[in-house]
Amino acid sequence: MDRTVKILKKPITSTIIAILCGFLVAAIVLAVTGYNPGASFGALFNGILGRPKYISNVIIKATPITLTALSVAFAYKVGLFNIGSEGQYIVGAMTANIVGYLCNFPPVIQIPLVVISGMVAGALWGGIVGFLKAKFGIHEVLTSIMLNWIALYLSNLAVQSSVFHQPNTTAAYPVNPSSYTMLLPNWKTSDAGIAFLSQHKLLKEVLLKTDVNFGFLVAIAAAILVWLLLYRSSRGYELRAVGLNRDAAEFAGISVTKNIVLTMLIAGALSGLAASMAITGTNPHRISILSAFENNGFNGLSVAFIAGSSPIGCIFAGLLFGGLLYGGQSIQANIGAPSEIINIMIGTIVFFVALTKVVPALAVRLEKRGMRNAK
Amino acid sequence: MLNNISLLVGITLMYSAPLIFGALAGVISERSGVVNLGIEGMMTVGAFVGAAVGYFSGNAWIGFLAAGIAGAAFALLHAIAAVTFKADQTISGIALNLIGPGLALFLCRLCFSGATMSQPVPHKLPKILGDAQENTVAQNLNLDITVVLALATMLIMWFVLYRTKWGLRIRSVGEHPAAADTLGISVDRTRYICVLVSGMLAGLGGASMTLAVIQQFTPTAISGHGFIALAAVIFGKWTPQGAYGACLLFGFAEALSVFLGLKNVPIPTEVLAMLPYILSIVVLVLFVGRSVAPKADGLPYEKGTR
Amino acid sequence: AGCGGAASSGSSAAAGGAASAASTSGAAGSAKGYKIRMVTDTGGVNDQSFNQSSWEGLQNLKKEASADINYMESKQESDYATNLDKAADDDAKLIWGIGFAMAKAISTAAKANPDINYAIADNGYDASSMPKNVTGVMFRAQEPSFIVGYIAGKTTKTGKVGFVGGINSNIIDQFEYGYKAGVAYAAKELNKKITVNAQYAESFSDSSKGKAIANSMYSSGCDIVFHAAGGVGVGVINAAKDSGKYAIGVDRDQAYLAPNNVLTSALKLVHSAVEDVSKKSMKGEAIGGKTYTYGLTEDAVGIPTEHKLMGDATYNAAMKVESDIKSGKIVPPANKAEYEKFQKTL
Amino acid sequence: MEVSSEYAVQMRGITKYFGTFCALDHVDLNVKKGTIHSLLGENGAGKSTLMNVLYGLYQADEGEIYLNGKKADITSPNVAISHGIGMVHQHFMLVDNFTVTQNIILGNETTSHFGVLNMKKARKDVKNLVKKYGLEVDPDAKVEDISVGMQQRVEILKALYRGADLLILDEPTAVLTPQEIDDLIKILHNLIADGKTIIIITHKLKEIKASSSTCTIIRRGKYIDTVNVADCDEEDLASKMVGHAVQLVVQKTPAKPGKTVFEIDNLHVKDERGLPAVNDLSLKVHAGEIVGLAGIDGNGQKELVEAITNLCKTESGTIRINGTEIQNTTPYNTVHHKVATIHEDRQRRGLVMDFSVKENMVLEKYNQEPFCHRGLLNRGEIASYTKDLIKDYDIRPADCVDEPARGLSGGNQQKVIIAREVANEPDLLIAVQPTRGLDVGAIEYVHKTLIRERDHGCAILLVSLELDEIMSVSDTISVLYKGQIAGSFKQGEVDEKTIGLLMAGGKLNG
Ligand SMILES: Nc1ncnc2c1ncn2[C@@H]1O[C@H](COP(=O)(O)OP(=O)(O)OP(=O)(O)O)[C@@H](O)[C@H]1O
Ligand SMILES: Nc1ncnc2c1ncn2[C@@H]1O[C@H](COP(=O)(O)OP(=O)(O)OP(=O)(O)O)[C@@H](O)[C@H]1O
Ligand SMILES: [Mg+2]
Ligand SMILES: [Mg+2]
Repeated sequence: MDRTVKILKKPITSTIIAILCGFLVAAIVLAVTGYNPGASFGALFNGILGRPKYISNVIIKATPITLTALSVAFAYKVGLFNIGSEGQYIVGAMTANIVGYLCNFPPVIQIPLVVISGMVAGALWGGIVGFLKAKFGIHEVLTSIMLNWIALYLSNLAVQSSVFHQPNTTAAYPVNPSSYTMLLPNWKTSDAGIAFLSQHKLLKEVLLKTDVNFGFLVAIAAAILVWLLLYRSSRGYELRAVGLNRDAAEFAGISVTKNIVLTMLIAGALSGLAASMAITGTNPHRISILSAFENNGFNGLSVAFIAGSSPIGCIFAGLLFGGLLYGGQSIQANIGAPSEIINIMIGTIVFFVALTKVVPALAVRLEKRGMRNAK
Repeated sequence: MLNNISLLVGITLMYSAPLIFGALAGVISERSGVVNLGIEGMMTVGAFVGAAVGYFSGNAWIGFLAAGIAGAAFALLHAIAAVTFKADQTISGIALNLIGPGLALFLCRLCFSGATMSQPVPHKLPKILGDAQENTVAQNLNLDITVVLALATMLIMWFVLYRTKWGLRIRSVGEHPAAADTLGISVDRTRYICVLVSGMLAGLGGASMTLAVIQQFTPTAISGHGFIALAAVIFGKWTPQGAYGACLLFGFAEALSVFLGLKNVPIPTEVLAMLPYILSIVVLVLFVGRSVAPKADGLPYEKGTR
Repeated sequence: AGCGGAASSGSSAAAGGAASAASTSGAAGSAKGYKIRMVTDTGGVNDQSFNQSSWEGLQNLKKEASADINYMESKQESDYATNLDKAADDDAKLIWGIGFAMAKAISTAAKANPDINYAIADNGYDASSMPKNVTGVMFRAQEPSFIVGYIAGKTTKTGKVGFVGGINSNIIDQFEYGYKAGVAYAAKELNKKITVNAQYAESFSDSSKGKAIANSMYSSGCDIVFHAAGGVGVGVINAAKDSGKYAIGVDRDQAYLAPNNVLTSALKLVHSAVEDVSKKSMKGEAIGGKTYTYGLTEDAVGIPTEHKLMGDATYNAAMKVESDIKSGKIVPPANKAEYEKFQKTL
Repeated sequence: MEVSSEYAVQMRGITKYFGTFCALDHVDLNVKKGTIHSLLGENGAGKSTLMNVLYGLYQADEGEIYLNGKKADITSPNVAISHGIGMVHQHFMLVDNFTVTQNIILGNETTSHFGVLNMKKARKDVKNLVKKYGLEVDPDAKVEDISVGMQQRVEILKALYRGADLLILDEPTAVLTPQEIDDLIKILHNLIADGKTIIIITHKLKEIKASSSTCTIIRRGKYIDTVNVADCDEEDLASKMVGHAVQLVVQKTPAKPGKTVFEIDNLHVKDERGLPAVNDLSLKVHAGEIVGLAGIDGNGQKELVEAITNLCKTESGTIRINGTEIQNTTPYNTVHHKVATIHEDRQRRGLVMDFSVKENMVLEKYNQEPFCHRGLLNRGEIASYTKDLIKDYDIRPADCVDEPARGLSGGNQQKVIIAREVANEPDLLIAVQPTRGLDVGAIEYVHKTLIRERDHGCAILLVSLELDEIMSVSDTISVLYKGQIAGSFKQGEVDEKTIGLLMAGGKLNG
């Protein structure tokens, strides 16, 4: 009994239970709409885990949303709701693309340059939100929503500009190959590489068929850094103090305005990093005209909340979400269930995550009953 | 001149009507202390149901009504999560935004033999001056009835919130639920009702898109309106009249950008498209400033915690 | 009679079933279950535009030739490569990529899978860079646009017509400049001045904006507005309906949206081209390394025959223009440069 | 005891769990009709919980309630209200941005028709009530704009408006000035005369003596005793409550003032509305001295403290710490000139409620060695530092190092703040209302700590609305009136009456 209670009280337990409930309800939805849930989930898991390259693709898919989720989670822990991650991602991608196209240094310089430029752009975009909040008290959600759209049009403006527009496409020129952050980007397509790889099937599949890149490692590193920053550093202490009780923090001599701006700068930089890693790490290494949001930031929002805004949790939630997005297409391909069903399924899972608080409450009730029986 | 002014007014009102319903949906929910991030999803459901029922019944009014009911029914999910289960309202709203459009498209396929776009309704909601007008100014001002309904809804909501006992109770629940609770006001019931009304209004907003602005449901009929509505709620400081004004401002900025586009001003269209969003921020910084949410907004109410 | 009808339709279904069963062992056996996969661009399969139309083409193919079809939706550009790869894993014989945004991804995939045929809608490649197993499918959308432009020019009473674009691109250019040229051609013929007001919505989805732009055009004296703007166009047509003016539809016959206001439509029948190319592939024709261009002569673009709003005279004149295009007497421009050249020839 | 209609309330064997914690363990309470009955107990003893059960906010896990001799099943505040029970909660239950009238009528509104509010009638009703019970308030003022004393009246009016016969007051005097307390007690006697019954919770033994006829004492969730107040003195009550003898008189040696640490000259500060709040104020605090600032709430205390802590700007004048001017800089500057402040609003300014006790303990030195090394927190160091302070200051529960501050009782939260501020080894310690809401045991502890720090050479500025506290703890007593020092005295040179006179704006003769 005690053990059950203890396990139930852990946040991870409730998240897992929520996800299972999400799947259960999704199964019902599938069944009601005439699709075999077993086969659907089979297709889903096969689409995620069926082949090494699928796993690789899931990880690649998870990379940007893990990073944007970190951005959202970080801001949330500091008391800000970063719904502007989408826009920060867009300007980050735009800037990384432009810098990666205009500059062409050796990779040791080029890669950091491109990645950092994306981060700086994202940071600036987030910083505007932070500044307006700190200086004028303007709600971050409002400015973020506006800035998302401004970012979208700004990015389109850049793509359409005569300097960056690649003729006969809807895209900008891609970044120079020296910016690539894939694993062995040149070698794997060289003759020697292909010759070597053809003898190693697994390696070949993963390396050649997918854009295996360093992005996810960067995401993991970022998650650890964010965790360290938040919970182990004095700066993070300050940030959290401001987030949790602005008045007390101010009274204790901590600058509120500075920390709000800083929070949004960091959050923006994380979203920008997500974009940089996508631009440098995956095809087509460029931005193109956006006719709608690509949801890199909005998905990050879902991921962050599935993770309960825990930085380390974002890694796993990112993988889960990436898996659902990528593997979900297999449900459509194999079972024929339209993509709407998959969106409903993902939405259902997220919805149940919202209900996670019920589990520890249940645990307390169990505990109470146990205690009174013992008495 | 008169032509231009009437054009700007007409476009402003046309553009803002669905947003106003969405924003009022946000106001009523958040005033009772439930953050509603799911307006977008609720609007999409309303947009579909409005168009579908309008098509099958042949009567746009029935469709409009049905959209309100459907929006409320969908909002019930949010209410259950936010009120009964004390869930994180933000995630619950996000979930609705994922489920809503999925559900609408899926139902659309079921009702319209696999298409994700409904058939056009035979008759749209009426216009205030009836059929097309010869006179350009009159035509520009021949507004959708939804424009009038949006105004009326705002006025009614204002009246209810500030002049009736229910309004007093709703506001108290959003500001200090424990206080309301000690006075025998059921926090949960109040919030349930407000969230359902919120869903209903969002549904009507969606339907005013698909039954007045256009005449059918399309997968992109609602694309971002819910979020702009959310911004308008904050912009308008959580008051019906403020949110209404914010939507008008936004609609006006859109009208202005269209107008400038028509006059061939030498500004890239991308920049013109940004105009409404930039203008909103500028107006906010210059004239509106700090807005403070209802104190208990977003906080689940649990008896005995403080 | 009712009973008989039901019975006969029942028996015809049975017959159909028998026919298809028989064909399994026959020559058409290679066609039955011929695997075709389609990868959409980021618009998704419900884009009310070429993705949707292409998918309809494949669905026809399934009905007519029992092809094994399926689609994969791309949500972002980075999905193209992985979706194409999944399609290849599915042992598809023919893989469609829809939209010229996918050009690069298709050619990369084609190089990696030389045994699979690829086809791309709305894109052709330079002969030099064209992989052997890729087929390009292009449309001369400027041709129907020219015709509808001509019709607009002939029909306008105010001497002012409008064009609403979604987001600027080469494909939308075909519509815009084809249309403008058509208007200019009509103006020349009528010997009057007709201005074209063109505006872009910077969106393919914001119907309100489409309506707002169209309203402003009507209010400024335009009486006909042509759109090439997806969901934005729905707003354009509604503006026409509300103000009793004319709109011109695009891609498919959009008259059903507003029978009294949609003057005509510039058809771009992506589905028929997709069906056509797929059929060729099923039959085993060597389609690789070629670019098929679909225009009036291939019956893949055009205007609907219904013409009650413009009257016979205009329609017949338009048909004359159509045959002039077919015969090469008129070459509608597909972009700004060609349009400027075209103007000089008038 | 028999169930009898002689009693307005009889609660029997009330047991209440919070989670697994037993807050009330078979507690009895019998309140005679037409009397004032007080409830006494340490912080966290369960007084509020018991009353919340009576008011229907909590459901007891065991036990019964009888009202006027009849069993009552109080499942919600609505039921309680219908039984004529009214409650004034410890933490005010007022909607800040509503007017007084709106707060009073909420839930029981006067409407004309169709639910439309009839504010005219409501206002009249409220005015009548105000007149009847002498509870002077402005019906149209917004609650956030009126003093806590006024808010207290609004709370009582709320209960009376609903026709309460039994009035529960949970620590009504914690935030009141002495004058307001006197007024309140008068009002309570008026109410009794009007046939009402009152249960009052207070930590101030003097008030119990002044108001109540009987007193029930509970300790750690258990019923201890019910006594006749007339038969007990304050010491008896205190020792019953704590379980051992308590020192009620502050013991201290005369001060040995050193150099001037803190000096204010001709300070002018405006309040939020731009009206002068601190008016040409000058003040000195020496090392090793406690200066008590007496005054009625609203005479510039808030603005003075905000100016010193740099939360607001001054108009003119100087504030010097050890000779350095600090006015119009940043809060950081104040803190780092070795000024420690115990703020009156502990939950808003004093603590980050969702931080653990440990994290709260280093709120001002998280970035100093040894708690922080190269930008990283040294958590072990912080934890052991906190554990020491928890032990030194007897913060309960003793294992709360990693618990969020929110989970502590108000008294223990206050101890955390005091421990932190004192441990900063300040040159100047500003203590604003440091014992508000604390029980006698805790108050004794706070006072001892202040005196100990004084003896260590700290300069202390004590700002309090409690004249008793000022009189017994301070070495120098200054009276604040309308933003000015109306008079300064050494301890023992002046009596309570004189101070009271100055506080009320009176002038000394000669
Ligand atoms: N909502 C709650 N959740 C958990 N525990 C609670 C809650 N409210 C009270 N308690 C517990 O019940 C005990 C009694 O609390 P209560 O508020 O009744 O004390 P009190 O006697 O009113 O103290 P004080 O004098 O500080 O007001 C506390 O020590 C606390 O541990
Ligand atoms: N959210 C909570 N979770 C657990 N316990 C709580 C919670 N809120 C309050 N408590 C408990 O309630 C008890 C009483 O808290 P309360 O705030 O009433 O203290 P207090 O001394 O009365 O404060 P004050 O007198 O300053 O108002 C505390 O002991 C605390 O343990
Ligand atoms: Mg209490
Ligand atoms: Mg207390």
